[in-house]
Amino acid sequence: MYDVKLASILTLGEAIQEFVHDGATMALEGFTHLIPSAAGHEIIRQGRRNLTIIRMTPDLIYDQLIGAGCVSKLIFSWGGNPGVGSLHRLRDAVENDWPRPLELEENAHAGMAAAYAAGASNLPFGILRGYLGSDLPKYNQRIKFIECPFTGERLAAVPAIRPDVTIIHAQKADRKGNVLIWGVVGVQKEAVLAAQRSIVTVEEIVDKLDSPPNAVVLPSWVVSAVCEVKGGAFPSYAQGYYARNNAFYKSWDAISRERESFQAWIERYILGTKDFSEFRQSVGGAAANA
Amino acid sequence: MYDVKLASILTLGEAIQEFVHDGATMALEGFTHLIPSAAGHEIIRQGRRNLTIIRMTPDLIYDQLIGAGCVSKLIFSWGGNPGVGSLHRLRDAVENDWPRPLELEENAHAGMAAAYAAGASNLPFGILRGYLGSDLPKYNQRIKFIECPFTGERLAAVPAIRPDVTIIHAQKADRKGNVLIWGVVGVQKEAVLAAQRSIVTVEEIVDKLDSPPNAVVLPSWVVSAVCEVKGGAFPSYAQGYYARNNAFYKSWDAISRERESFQAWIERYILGTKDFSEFRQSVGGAAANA
Amino acid sequence: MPDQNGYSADEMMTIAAARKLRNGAVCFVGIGLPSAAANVARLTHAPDVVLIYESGPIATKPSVLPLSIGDGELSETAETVVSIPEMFSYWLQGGRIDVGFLGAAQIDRFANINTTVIGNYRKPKTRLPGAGGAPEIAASSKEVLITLRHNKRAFVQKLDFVTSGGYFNGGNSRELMGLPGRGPTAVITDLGILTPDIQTKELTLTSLHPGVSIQQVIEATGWPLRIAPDVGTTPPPSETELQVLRDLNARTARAHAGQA
Amino acid sequence: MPDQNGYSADEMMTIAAARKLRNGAVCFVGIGLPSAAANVARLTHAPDVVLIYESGPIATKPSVLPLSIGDGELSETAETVVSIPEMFSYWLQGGRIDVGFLGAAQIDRFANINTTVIGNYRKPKTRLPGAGGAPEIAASSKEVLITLRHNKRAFVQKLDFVTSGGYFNGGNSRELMGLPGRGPTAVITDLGILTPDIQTKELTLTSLHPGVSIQQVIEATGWPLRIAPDVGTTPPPSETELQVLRDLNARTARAHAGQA
Repeated sequence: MYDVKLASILTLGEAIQEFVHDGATMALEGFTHLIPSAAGHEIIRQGRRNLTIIRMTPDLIYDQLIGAGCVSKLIFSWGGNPGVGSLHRLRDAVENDWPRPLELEENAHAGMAAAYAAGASNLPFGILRGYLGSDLPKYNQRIKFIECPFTGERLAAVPAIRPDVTIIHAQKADRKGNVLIWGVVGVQKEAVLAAQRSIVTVEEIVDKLDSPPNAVVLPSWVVSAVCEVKGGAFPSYAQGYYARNNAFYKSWDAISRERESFQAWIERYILGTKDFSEFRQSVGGAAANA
Repeated sequence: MYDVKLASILTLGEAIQEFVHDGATMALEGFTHLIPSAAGHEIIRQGRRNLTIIRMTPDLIYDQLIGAGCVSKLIFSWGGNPGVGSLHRLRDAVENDWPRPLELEENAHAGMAAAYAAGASNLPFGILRGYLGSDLPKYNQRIKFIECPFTGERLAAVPAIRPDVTIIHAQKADRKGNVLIWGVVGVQKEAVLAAQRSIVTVEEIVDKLDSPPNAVVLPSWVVSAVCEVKGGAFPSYAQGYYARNNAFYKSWDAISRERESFQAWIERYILGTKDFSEFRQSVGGAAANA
Repeated sequence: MPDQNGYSADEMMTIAAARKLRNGAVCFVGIGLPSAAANVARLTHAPDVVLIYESGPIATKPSVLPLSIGDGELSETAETVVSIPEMFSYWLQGGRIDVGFLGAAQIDRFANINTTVIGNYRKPKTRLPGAGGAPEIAASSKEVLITLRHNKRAFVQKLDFVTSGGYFNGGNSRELMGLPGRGPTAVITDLGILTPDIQTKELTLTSLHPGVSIQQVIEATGWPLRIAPDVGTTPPPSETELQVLRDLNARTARAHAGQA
Repeated sequence: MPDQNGYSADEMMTIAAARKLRNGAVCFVGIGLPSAAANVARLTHAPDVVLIYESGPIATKPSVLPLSIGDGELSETAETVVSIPEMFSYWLQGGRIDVGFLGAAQIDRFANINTTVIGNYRKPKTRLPGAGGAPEIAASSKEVLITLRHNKRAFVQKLDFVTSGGYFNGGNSRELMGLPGRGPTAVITDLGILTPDIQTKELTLTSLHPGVSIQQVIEATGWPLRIAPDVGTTPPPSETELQVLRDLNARTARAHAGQA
């Protein structure tokens, strides 16, 4: 009745092929740290369409997915190029429907965190003291308010997030597919546990995790696939492996500002490369050092 | 307007004197690991009365508090001598009102965990898929059921636990009063954050915590007092310091079975000693090794 | 103590319970008999079983049986240790558990269990430890295994208190109450194995341990026990199974002698 | 760029904002201007201030300013790093934050702020990053400090979108809505400092930075600005404050040059 349901060790191409389908609801989580950039690129390369993408802090990789036409809906709570400015592809989609209309489901961080935690907990909703006096509930009908059955207080209620597939990047996995994350761990554990399927790209696969006590470990049996992708969070960082490439974040502003320069970049660096390793070589020194 | 609100470094006697008052609602948490035994003894020594004591897993130290007449109400979800059997003083209070009647507010672990988490989160209640078909809600009117505003599902709702004071034992603190815990960390963080005041007894106070990434740390400014009490979890254990004294747990069965032997033990080892260090000497080798 | 078979009834019970736990299952382990059975499974046919204890250890591989649910041995040999709120919300309620492995003080014909009180709740004859994690383990695990010793004090016509739900009044009453998991799939005792009838969900004797008679089981059960038409015989413990269990118990006894 | 005073308006703003953060306060820090001010405070008069960023670091002591809210520098120098759900539930909502330190794209006379959209939400002129943690930082922190540059695009008669609540319509409207914290206590700009009137809660100019005229501030404000009868002058940056800020900015610029 039960098989040993360990994660499959796959190439990233295989994992995206198997677990990310057109029309899927998908979370690529990462809170400025450990952003699954390689996975985002591979989704563009494989030409997925009509995705609903979820993330608290959509940044460059979501800008790329949106600009490349993969996305029909974005569920989020803060969308920007951190420390730099706007996401021009996100703005162009919202403001001008280019390359296609983008539906927004907008939240605040506290609400999304509660919704992910509810998903991981197999609860249909989460509660928070949130959205008090904010206009957000006027535009997001999925934010409701309930009364505490004990005190009568009014609290916000948000429906659980349950993605079809969650993808995260982590520092390492062992050969069985157990995953270890440290540093800014964001909402990654919740995003994986809330999802039907999950892919974890890692900096390296090692014989033994050597995790400290009470570490953030995702056991192999809650992960569908583990893919070794060295530098796979570039231009984000992987604590203990490489630093954030702030220069690339800044350069993205110019690349993404115009449709033409964006499309040329996607053609050249994503569609024109066969995988993340080739991308890193083609994009040059910055990525190569990751 | 703000002072630097660091924890005070006090003796345990001083901390109990200052923060535990007659009639208080108090949680001494610890899930078989790091049980704040020294603090429990000191409360008996100082003769507190009419306490409402909260704990998921009341064991020897709550048996002692109950038998010593300190307690009027117990809020709990599993009460026993782990691996040994009953808590005879708890049973005698429930079955025979000795030494005084004991009101029970009984829960399941999942409900108490949700209630502590709600307390730590400053929410008036927590929700869970819990108590389905159990008789517990018939006897605990504070367990209610609510409907999910999105799916209509029926879920249990439990009121937040907000103790007047929480006491825990931890491995170490630094000189500012920042506390580090590892191993079985139970519900201790939540119990401290849910409380108005908190006391943490520690194995040692060190210059530097040297905590691993993402460790369970309670910052000094959420703790009222830190007290160095070497071996303070005896007969429970402190991972990295000493093992569980299973022999003492077994011997408690005989000590506590009869009122007379229990009272003699309390007189001799608790009321007859001035502090935990003297208790450890008087109770002999087992405690001395802790 | 081994009897004339060369093994004791308790040993047969633990080994029969261990066999029910398949390799690769994620098992939420109760302390006591379930913990012994789960670890025997791990040390014999199910090396990849994932053992989780409610105190927080995930994928623990203790070399001795824990006396308490949160022994240091459990956390030291685990892949990680999570907090209690996380254990109950993300792991148990989250639907990550294949098998909940429980003991009980009392059980009824529909595998509902009582670990709370004997007699009246307000004026009990015996106050038991209480629910602990059991109600939600019984509700949320994909299936439940129960192991306890077989006698009329334990196998009762009517529970004094329903701590944790099995099949309630039988039939589809569990589904109607909305419990996520499918419920108990076997009750393993020192006399035999009971499994729920596929329709009525009433516990039915389906296997007798070697040397035990149907009459013995009927007499140890507080309700008119249903017997399967094709009741089988539990294979006796293998030499390996016995050896593993006895070694485990011997290591455990040495470790728990304590420091007195 | 330093002007004729020997310091720039932005430097004055950051230092004036830093001074509002008292030693020992637990501060939930927004990225950008608030982060600069909070770290200047920590490096000058408030060595025991506890800085928390929404990405998880608690009691972080970065040697350079983070470019993103979750830079490695923040987690490496923190006492611990918690998950996002824990940060928002146990720490912010839990009532552990003394001061929420926020920036804004737009602000109104009652210190409500907009970081969501300029123009119509459905068909925006400018789509801004959105709420992030701000609505609950503004609601749950015991008090809120806001810092932003002073001009008519930012200081508007009516917000296009209320992302995070200040005093709503003034008076006791914040209390009536049940927000736990007391709300914004100061708005620090590059021209001066505004504080809410004790009764009406309307922002009132209470301090002018050196060399700035009341008229300048009025002209940079999109509503008829109230001026305190006893409007003061902000003490200019001390040599130490300027040195600390400039060193911090220089270290930051070097660190963020990146690896291109």
